Amino acid sequence: MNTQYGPGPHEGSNDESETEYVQILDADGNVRPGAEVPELDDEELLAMYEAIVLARRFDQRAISLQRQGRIATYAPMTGQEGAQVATSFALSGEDWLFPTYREHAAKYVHGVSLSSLLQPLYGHRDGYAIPDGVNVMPEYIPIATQVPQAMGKAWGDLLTGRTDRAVLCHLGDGATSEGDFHEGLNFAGVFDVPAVFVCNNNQYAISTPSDRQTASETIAVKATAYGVEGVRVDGLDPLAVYEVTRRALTRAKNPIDDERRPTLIEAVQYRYGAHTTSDDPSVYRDEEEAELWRERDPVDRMATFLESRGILTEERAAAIEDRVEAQIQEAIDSAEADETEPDAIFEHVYEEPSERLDQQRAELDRLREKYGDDPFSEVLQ
Amino acid sequence: MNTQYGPGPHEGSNDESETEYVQILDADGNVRPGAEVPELDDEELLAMYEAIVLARRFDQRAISLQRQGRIATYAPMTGQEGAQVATSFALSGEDWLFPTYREHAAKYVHGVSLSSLLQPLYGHRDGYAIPDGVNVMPEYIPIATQVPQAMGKAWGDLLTGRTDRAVLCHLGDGATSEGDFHEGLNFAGVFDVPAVFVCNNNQYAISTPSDRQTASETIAVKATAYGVEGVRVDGLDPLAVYEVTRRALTRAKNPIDDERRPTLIEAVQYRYGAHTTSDDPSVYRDEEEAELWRERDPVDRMATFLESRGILTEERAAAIEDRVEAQIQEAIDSAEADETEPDAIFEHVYEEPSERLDQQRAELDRLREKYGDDPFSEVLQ
Amino acid sequence: MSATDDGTRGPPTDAAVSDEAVTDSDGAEELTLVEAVCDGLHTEMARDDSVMVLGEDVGKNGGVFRATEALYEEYGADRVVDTPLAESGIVGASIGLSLAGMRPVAEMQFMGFSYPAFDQLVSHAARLRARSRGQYSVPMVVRMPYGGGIKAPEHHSESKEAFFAHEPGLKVVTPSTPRDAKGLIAASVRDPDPVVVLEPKLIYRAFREPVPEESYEIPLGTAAVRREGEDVSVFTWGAMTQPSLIAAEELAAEGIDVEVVDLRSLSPLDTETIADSFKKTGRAAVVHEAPRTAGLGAEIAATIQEEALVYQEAPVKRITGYDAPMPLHAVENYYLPQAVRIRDGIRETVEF
Amino acid sequence: MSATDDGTRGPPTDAAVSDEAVTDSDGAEELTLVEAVCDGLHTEMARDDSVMVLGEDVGKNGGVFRATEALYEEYGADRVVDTPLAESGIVGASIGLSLAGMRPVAEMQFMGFSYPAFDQLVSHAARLRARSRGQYSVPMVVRMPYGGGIKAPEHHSESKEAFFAHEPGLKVVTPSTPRDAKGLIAASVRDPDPVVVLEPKLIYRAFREPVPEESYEIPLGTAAVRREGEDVSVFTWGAMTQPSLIAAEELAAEGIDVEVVDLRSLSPLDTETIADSFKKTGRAAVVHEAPRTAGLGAEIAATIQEEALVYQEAPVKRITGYDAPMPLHAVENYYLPQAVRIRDGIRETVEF
Ligand SMILES: Cc1ncc(C[n+]2csc(CCOP(=O)(O)OP(=O)(O)O)c2C)c(N)n1
Ligand SMILES: Cc1ncc(C[n+]2csc(CCOP(=O)(O)OP(=O)(O)O)c2C)c(N)n1
Ligand SMILES: [Mg+2]
Ligand SMILES: [Mg+2]
Repeated sequence: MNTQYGPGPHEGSNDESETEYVQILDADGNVRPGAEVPELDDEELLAMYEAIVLARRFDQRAISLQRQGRIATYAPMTGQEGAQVATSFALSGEDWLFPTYREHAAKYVHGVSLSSLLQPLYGHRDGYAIPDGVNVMPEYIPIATQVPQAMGKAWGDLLTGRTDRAVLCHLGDGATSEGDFHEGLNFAGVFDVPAVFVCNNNQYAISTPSDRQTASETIAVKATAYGVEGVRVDGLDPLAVYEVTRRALTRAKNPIDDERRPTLIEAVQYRYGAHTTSDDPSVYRDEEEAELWRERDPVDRMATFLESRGILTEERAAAIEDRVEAQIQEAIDSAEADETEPDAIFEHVYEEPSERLDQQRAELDRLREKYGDDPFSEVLQ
Repeated sequence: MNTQYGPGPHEGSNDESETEYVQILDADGNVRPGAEVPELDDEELLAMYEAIVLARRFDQRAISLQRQGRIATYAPMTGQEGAQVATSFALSGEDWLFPTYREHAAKYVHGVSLSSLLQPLYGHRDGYAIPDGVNVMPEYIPIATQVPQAMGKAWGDLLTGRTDRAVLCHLGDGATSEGDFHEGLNFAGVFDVPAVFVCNNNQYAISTPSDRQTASETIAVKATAYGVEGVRVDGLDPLAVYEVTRRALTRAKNPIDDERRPTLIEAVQYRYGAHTTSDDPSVYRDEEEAELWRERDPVDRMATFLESRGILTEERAAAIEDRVEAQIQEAIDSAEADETEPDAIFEHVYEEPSERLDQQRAELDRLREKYGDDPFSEVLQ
Repeated sequence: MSATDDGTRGPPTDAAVSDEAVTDSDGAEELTLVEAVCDGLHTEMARDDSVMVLGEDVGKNGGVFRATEALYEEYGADRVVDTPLAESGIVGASIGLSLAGMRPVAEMQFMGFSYPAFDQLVSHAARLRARSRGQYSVPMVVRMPYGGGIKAPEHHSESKEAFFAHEPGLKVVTPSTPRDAKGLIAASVRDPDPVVVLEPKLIYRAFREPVPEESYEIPLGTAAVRREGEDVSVFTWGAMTQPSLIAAEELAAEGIDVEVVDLRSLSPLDTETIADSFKKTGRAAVVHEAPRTAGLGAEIAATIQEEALVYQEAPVKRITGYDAPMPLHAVENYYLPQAVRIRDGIRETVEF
Repeated sequence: MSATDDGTRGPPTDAAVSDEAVTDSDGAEELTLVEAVCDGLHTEMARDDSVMVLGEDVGKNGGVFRATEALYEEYGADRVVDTPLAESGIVGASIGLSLAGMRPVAEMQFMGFSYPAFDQLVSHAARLRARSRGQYSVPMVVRMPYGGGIKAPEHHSESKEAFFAHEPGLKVVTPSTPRDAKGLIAASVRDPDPVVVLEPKLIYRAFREPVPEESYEIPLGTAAVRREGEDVSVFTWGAMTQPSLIAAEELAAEGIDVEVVDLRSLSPLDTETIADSFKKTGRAAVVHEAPRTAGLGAEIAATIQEEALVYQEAPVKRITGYDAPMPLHAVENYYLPQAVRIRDGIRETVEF
């Protein structure tokens, strides 16, 4: 393990904990002295970069779709794409992903199509449908509820002997305050399950800064309370995040000796923009603070790193931009073409609908037949 | 602060944590080399001892009342009386106590009468009534729910400028797994409230041993996750428990410089007997294990300590036994003399009863008038 | 308890209103419902030092719906508190604050996020008075925006008022107008027992009405007759009041005279007003957003047949959300009772 | 769905039974209700490797009520698991286990301690199928002893079945006999959706009846007519079945012929059996332990008047717990519906 551990805290944060802090790229995208770059070939590094660029463009388009009133409230990820893409890059196809409402890029890299990402924003009933063979859960909106579930999924895989796989569970810094975070992590420690919990500490839970969220010195240190591994990583350094996640996944699947399987990763990062498109961050934080973080931007750092190695050329960069734009446009077109039948309301409540539900479905059918669909599109208010 | 910190782990436990472990008396009741005895005069020490003896006798009587079918299920405290009495001795009358179903002695020392302790066991409606001026909450049965409430009470006292007081909140080792423990402690750290949380780690949550409850090395170390003080103490050493609690309460009321107010105390102890009178511990644990702990008995250790100082004489010991027996008998007589009116069901649901509740009360009154009380005493089943 | 026809004829139908408060000739400001909630909190905090507000993002941010706007600036960080993200902690701490003599007003950001606090609410807030035989009480308020129609995923659109109404010791209210919002907030804050205030976020900004500047209470436990009628009674609350009134007007044209009763208080129910209205009309519908089965519509139907069976000429029609989770927003208007469904249901009742 | 009168005439009245199982001539063992629960778990675990049991003290200790006795010894620590003390963790983990292909049977030690898990149950277990459009499902069982009468403090005596029955996506069942207990456990374990099994602990050991050794299912959603009658229908479940049957026998002497329907399935309700019985009698009472307001009695009354108003000759009488927390045990028998109250209520219905 020759990866260089950052000698001290991230310049943008201010803690005094003893937890290790992992960085591979410096703020400008140069490999830190003594740090070892993960074993990824040029193709892979380029693919990671492309996904990060795609994530950023997707975010911009989604925000603008929302402003145009075409989609509902959207939770942006700009500033956090590096960590999202890198964590998913560390996964194998067999691994499972438990995302929140913000991990669009993490889902995409693990197999969810871009148009699928947009579906719920258009409100289509199939919005959360997950295709066969894609090991991703529908986004978790109630904060931290995914933590015990991810633990249970990992436990079940262990019990059924599927030792080739692990579960990766995302959560925010705010999520660490919920009881479910505690219960899930504690279960993970006790049952020693193959799960990796990635806390995307983007410094805020909506308007509440991390230091009002908890008095603990770091989030990673909370791992001690559960007897699991804790590690902090520069969340704007995709290579460091990749490496830390890869190691945690390896340990989850093949613990050495008395090592414990589960890990809590604190990926220190920043939400550049608003919590969601309904949020106005200027009410509760300074633009100057954001600027400090933007100087360590994951897109820029990866670009510098790849350029310095001759992997990213101007030509390739242009091709990436083109591909990405086309992909996003296609996804939007496809999502906008979708339609939802009101009948969908009654589907999949149970495997077999109850009699009552069938009656209710008939009730709605009768009303639509009698009055048509227009009266149902009246804006309620 | 010259109290001696135990050089290593409790002989009866086996952890390797770095948290301090406080002991003043050795297993035989002698003051440990270099340890300093708390500043309590002879009267106070004797009173503490008498309360511990009373607790043990009370426990024995309650268990036998239950066996005779005179009271309902009872949660014994033998082995834990030392910690209960010592923590309450450290309280001032203004301080508040949040007990569980097991802290009979802690409640008694803080002002709840013995007959009051028995009331709920006889099922009297007034069972949980707390007299004016006694700062004790009704026992908390849903595990860990008292933790955020105790935090809130301490917060409210701080907000209203009642800085002369602190809140002491008991909980079990099992309780540390609940979300409410986490949320309460985290709030306590963030709002820096004058609260002391005493985890009576009696090694079991019913049948589940502490090491299946959590993979963390100690319970005290969980304090780190909340940025509050954590300390471990020999819970069978009343002097050590007293001292640790006193210090925590002092810090809660008057933190020095940047010290934080809240403390999590892990009082390492053992439940000698059953979880409750419905429980049979032989199903899940070895008698031998219990024997190891009984060798460090708090009653014996206090007796030895007091005898060695000439504070406890044979005569005084006999007088204590007599007083204690008489007190307990009186409490039983008084609790058994109590009666409950069924009407009590409808009282205190709201400050003003709702109309519906009044109608329901009238409904029951009418039935009792019509049929008498006999048909209501039929055993349901 | 008896009905108060307070003259508020319910919300007008123009959906979009300006974001600026308007002061009318009498000095009463024209406020939206959410502004009136906020105004109610301001008034109560000014009146009583022990009133405090706590929750997620209620401080500097003024609440994700702006329901606590400017409270932080006015009353400071001690009385308007951003808490960690933990609902059980918020309600548990509020119980403790109550015990210390404070009057906490806790916000759950959405009803769908109140369930982690369910245990603290039903096992403790509701029962500490009874458990302690009146020694301790929990005069707290839990505010939560509820209901659908805002184009948000399922958890943001919950309407499970029945969960809270089934727990003895809790009170549950929901305003349908700005004026009621302020008055119910005031009454809830002053009430000696825990009150759950459900705020219909769909109509947070739907319309304005004059709201008195001074403080006043809408007594808990009282329904409001929003429209008098002779033929059939509609019992509803919150955001369903308006489509019910629209349906009533449309039916008036057909010669069906509908009485619309806005219950306002879901626990305790104003049984007297319900029974009186029903005895007059002999027919009724209940309109709510919640799933039908075991919703409050059942309680109202049961109450009616207990109190007034001999007057009953038709089954009490339940016009409600379906027994399914709230769908994604493309079809949520099919899930929620719309005027068209209400109209049809009422006609069915009348034609029975 | 239709009623199964399975010949079980409900519990005999002798309260105390020996603790030893008796094998009858047909090879069916005489079991108590809790033994039958345990037997059901044994049979299901033997049948299907993916069935596992988890909860507090369900392992070595065999459950605080012995409902999981000997499972640990038989199936080992991987399939019979003592968890940390955390209900939300237990239900959340069980959801995850389900996603991994297991069939977890989670125990909540008492219904009153299930509320910390309320969010996981209603927000996720109930809805993951719908949210994922059928891609994921949660075939788990949550067992919980419920109800009063055991001389334990309030939290141990909860009967809040309405909380669960109001959530679409959950099923809720409760047995009143040993035979049903085993059959409902089997059907619940095999069901593709989450089922809450409420076990009436008051009658855990109240009586024995022959329970077939082999495995069988009592289909979810079906009520059982425990006593046929012509004059009035009593709808009840769980531990209230027996006092209802006692009251029925007593009233028979007065010439009142009572039909007693044990609903068994509280969600979905067997509406057909309810309506059929009511159409025959025209009069009904609902007997439950839960507080009256917004209890399931309301749903049944509402359903009856929807389905059969023209047959209705008297209000549906709700004979229930009061709208107050369960009192301490000295007076709990005044809180719970006793035969005397049931008798009186039925008479009132008949005399209406
Ligand atoms: C249980 C619950 N409570 C409240 C909310 C409302 N809410 C949505 S996002 C959010 C902040 C989450 O912060 P964090 O965990 O840091 O994640 P981030 O949004 O920063 O990625 C809140 C309070 C929720 N979704 N669930
Ligand atoms: C929320 C909740 N879940 C389950 C129970 C049932 N129960 C009562 S005591 C107990 C064990 C508690 O263990 P611990 O916290 O160590 O305290 P101890 O009894 O050992 O003093 C359990 C599971 C409960 N009372 N509350
Ligand atoms: Mg965050
Ligand atoms: Mg314990």
